[in-house]
Amino acid sequence: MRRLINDPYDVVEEMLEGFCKAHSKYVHLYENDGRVVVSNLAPVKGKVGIIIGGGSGHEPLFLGYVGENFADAAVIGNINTSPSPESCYNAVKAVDAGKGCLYLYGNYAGDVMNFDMGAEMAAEEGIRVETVRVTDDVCSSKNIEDRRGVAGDFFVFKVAGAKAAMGADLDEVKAAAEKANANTRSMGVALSSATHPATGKPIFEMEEGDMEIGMGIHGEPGVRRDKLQKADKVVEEIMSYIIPDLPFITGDEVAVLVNSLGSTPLMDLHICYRKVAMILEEKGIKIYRSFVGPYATTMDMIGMSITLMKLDDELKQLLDYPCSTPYFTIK
Amino acid sequence: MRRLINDPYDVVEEMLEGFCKAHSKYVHLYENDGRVVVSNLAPVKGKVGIIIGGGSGHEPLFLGYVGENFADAAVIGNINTSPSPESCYNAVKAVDAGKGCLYLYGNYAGDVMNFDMGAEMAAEEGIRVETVRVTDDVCSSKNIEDRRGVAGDFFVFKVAGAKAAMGADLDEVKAAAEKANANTRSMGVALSSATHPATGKPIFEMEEGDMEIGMGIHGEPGVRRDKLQKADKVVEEIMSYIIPDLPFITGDEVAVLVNSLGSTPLMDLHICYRKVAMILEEKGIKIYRSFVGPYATTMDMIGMSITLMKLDDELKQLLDYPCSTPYFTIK
Amino acid sequence: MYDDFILDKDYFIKVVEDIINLIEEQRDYLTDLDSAIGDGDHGFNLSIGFREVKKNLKDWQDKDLTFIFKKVGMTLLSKVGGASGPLYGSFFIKFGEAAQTKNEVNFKEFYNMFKAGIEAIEFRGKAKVGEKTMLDALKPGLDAFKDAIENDLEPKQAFEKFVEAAKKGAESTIPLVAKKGRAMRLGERAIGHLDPGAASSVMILEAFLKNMT
Amino acid sequence: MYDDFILDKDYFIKVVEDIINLIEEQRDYLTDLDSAIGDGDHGFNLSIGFREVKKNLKDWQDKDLTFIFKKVGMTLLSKVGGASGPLYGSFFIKFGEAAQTKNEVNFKEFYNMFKAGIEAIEFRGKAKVGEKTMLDALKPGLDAFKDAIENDLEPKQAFEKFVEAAKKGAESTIPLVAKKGRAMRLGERAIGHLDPGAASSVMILEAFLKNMT
Ligand SMILES: Nc1ncnc2c1ncn2[C@@H]1O[C@H](COP(=O)(O)OP(=O)(O)O)[C@@H](O)[C@H]1O
Ligand SMILES: Nc1ncnc2c1ncn2[C@@H]1O[C@H](COP(=O)(O)OP(=O)(O)O)[C@@H](O)[C@H]1O
Ligand SMILES: [Mg+2]
Ligand SMILES: [Mg+2]
Ligand SMILES: [Mg+2]
Ligand SMILES: [Mg+2]
Repeated sequence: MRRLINDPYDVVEEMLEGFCKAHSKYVHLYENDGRVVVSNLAPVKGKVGIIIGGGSGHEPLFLGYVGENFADAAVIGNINTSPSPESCYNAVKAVDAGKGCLYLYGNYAGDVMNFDMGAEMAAEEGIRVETVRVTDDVCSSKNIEDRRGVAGDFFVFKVAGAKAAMGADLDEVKAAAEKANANTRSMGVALSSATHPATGKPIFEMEEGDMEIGMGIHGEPGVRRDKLQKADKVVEEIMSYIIPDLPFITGDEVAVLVNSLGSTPLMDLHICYRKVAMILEEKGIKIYRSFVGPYATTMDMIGMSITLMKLDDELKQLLDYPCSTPYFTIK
Repeated sequence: MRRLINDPYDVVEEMLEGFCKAHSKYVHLYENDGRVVVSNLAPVKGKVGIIIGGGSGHEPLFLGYVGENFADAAVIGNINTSPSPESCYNAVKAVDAGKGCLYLYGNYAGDVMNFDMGAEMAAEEGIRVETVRVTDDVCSSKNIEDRRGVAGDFFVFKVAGAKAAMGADLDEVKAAAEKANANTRSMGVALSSATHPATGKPIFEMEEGDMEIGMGIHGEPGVRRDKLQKADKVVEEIMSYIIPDLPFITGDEVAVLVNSLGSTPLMDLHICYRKVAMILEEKGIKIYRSFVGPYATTMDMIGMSITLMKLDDELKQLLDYPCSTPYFTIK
Repeated sequence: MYDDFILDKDYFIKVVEDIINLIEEQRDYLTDLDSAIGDGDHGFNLSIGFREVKKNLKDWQDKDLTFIFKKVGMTLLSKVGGASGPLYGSFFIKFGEAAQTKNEVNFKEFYNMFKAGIEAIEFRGKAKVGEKTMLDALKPGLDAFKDAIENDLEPKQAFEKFVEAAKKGAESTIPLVAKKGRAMRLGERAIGHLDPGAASSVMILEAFLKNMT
Repeated sequence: MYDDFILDKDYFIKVVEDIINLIEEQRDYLTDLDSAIGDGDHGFNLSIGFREVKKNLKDWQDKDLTFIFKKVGMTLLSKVGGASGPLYGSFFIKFGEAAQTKNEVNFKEFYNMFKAGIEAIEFRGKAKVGEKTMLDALKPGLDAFKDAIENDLEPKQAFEKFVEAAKKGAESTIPLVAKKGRAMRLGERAIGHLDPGAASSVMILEAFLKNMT
């Protein structure tokens, strides 16, 4: 194993302790629940509470985006595993300012069950909690509502965070997040597995020199495995799934995210980005804003995903809206 | 090989093309030299030009820190290889606003030769260029002036960038950068090699399950190789070199950088950070501000480095000074 | 016959202890199963939960079965998370509720506990048999258990039928395409692999069987 | 004797072509040497530079030796970077300058070209013999070359002495602790490894020897 950890059963707690110390200007752990990372500004008067969350191992997702004008809290599960209903509920208690809260997370069976139970608990207390599940991974299902959420989480969360920061009510925030989700499509490629700290072993097997197109951010198998191709070829193939899916068409304006799954150098990401930009240019799709780096990872997995979000004026404004968190800041 | 590239001889050019497209709000390539990444704001009237640079493969160092109130230009070499004298000189041409320029880079034989030749060329044109070489790697030599620059680059560059942005003259900016360098100490550990894209092979051999304490950011061997230990042990050992070296003592205030060498998950970095904070607390050294993430990498190397900078009021102010670049922003 | 067959608290405590040990022993096996078709963590997830159960079991032992299994379930719910946390969590909570705060139950009540627990899994997960989940083991198992009781089999024999059918059900997941959980989107590629949740369900049932005299 | 031994432009062009090929062939070998004690790129660095030389050599061929080697040197300087770029770059620029814009040189002038080139490496790198760099090959080589000329050896024989001594010098780096370049901070651990720059220097000299008639 090539991981720097102590006892594998303590990784999440130790990470959270380190995180809240390192970024104490932004966040702290909720006093009643060590799995709820709360913004120092929350609850923000007059603002809908933005609660994101999911399994650990995708850092900086989710906890890295808690702060000013983005998420108010992140609920933290075990590795690759949804947080508990109790923690989802506690997050509501921690950030609700009387305007209700929005749960935002990737659409996985486990997360749905746990967050839904959390919402039920909140409802019993009379706090309104709505939910938007991110479903951006084009190759995870034919039915959009069955699709998983991957790096598109970042766009949907950013939009929701900005909308809430602008003072919108829960229905408006939810509508903006739903629009962002409806306009967002992603797909990835993995060149390696990730190391589960408990077993010290890869969470699935993958030969050096292979790649898997469509791999999920928990290592869920993709659409096909093959010998690794040149970056341009790989990008072409991924784009050939993403573009017709929405579809993105000539005249559209998009935000682009070329995301590292953990261990892909920025060098490689920018080589991939270059090809993404060339393809979009060819198709007459205009790039409004781009993000390149590790935004939603799978621990030490080598790989990359591409996300496009089709923009209108509202989404542009929300994407550009200033925010300040440990792992994402717009001035 | 597990890298997403095209022709290995094109990696740097393709990366730069992708980079300048993705971050076109901040930077562009200098018209006369495809290896000089220039801030869109440069030359900034009345400001000393801040020029950073070195080999490729350390991204986001160097080019990721070009932008507002940080570096005005980055000069880009081949992988692990200093840029050419011509490019160092061209960077001066691109950003000098009449107040002279400061070269800032890690202290490596190749960089020294090339930047010095660049400075000679600038001097012939009557442009004053001063140099500060970063020498933060405690285990790279007994003599401080022989030491290499590693992740401490980030602190020294940040301080110089802020000082210049505040309108200081070249001597003042140089003095601030020299103070930052004199106050900064780093040391790292590698758990793997990095993959050179040309050969497709690791730049040196390292068995899974081993670690090398003191490894340099180009894979230069460190002080000892051993079986991988628990994170807390590794951090303890590294801190035992760093702390007595300056020395950092009770009552000091420091900035902390726990840096990924490329492929270390944020989870592991924060587990390491937790122990760094515990050790500093024990010693009565106060943490003023912390940075955790990939700031200076070695492509896909797995490993981590710790950097401490001792602060005074001026360094605090300069560290906190707002800036905005593709890979580092303070609001 | 079934009214006289009493399962007391000692029995249930031993079963829980056995489950704790089994999950620890089989952690890597279950995780390997999940590697093939999921995200490679099922064994680790359960071990996080049951380690916590182990820590606290002593403190619960004096209370009734409903209390004990509520605690077991709540622990899984809060410490495991994921898909298996709420599913097994709900299972144990409802399993205990059906014991109606007693300290021992007869065999008919014992059946009702399983019925309630498995229905809770169905309710939470909304899965159906044939979708390659733990239900593929539990549902046919429960049906066989019911049949056996209706046919007046000896208690232990009846429970053997439960486990047998659950095992067969688990194996039936091997050729299936998954329709729920993470394996869902695998399509054809899930074929040929045993579902990890079905495998852990069988282990849990075996702990109940083993301690039956 | 030395005045009559003329080395013409064809000779130098062939040498450059041979160097280009040698560096390409030996790229991975040189890189491996650098992996052991440096940063694993020496061969790749030189190949980037000499590939660029190869691209442009045709355009320079009509010009004099000073021009040609200035271009070779400038190309290495601007395309290679690192330590070896400025060192070999300076070497070739000064090597050419010593040819005083001629199209051919006699053997004495040929010696002066190497002298000027190697001095440029010394000037740029500030290294001394025994510090485990390319100079450990070039300096003793040049000394032997000078001795051979002072002793009136046949031109080709004299150059053989150069190469021989350079080879021995390169090998002498194996047991050394490095005092310059990246290997410097290796301490004892550099011991046992041939210096990559010394190795590439010998290759370059061999190309000069091979084409001598
Ligand atoms: N909706 C569902 N209904 C019943 N069982 C399910 C459902 N979704 C998943 N499972 C079961 O959960 C198991 C996976 O559990 P686990 O790996 O612990 O959770 P996760 O999928 O969150 O990583 C699957 O093998 C399957 O048996
Ligand atoms: N100061 C110096 N003087 C002479 N030669 C040097 C000096 N520094 C380094 N070298 C030579 O350069 C070689 C390394 O070149 P290369 O790997 O291309 O550059 P880098 O060290 O920048 O990666 C060393 O093997 C050594 O022979
Ligand atoms: Mg999981
Ligand atoms: Mg190098
Ligand atoms: Mg799983
Ligand atoms: Mg080298």
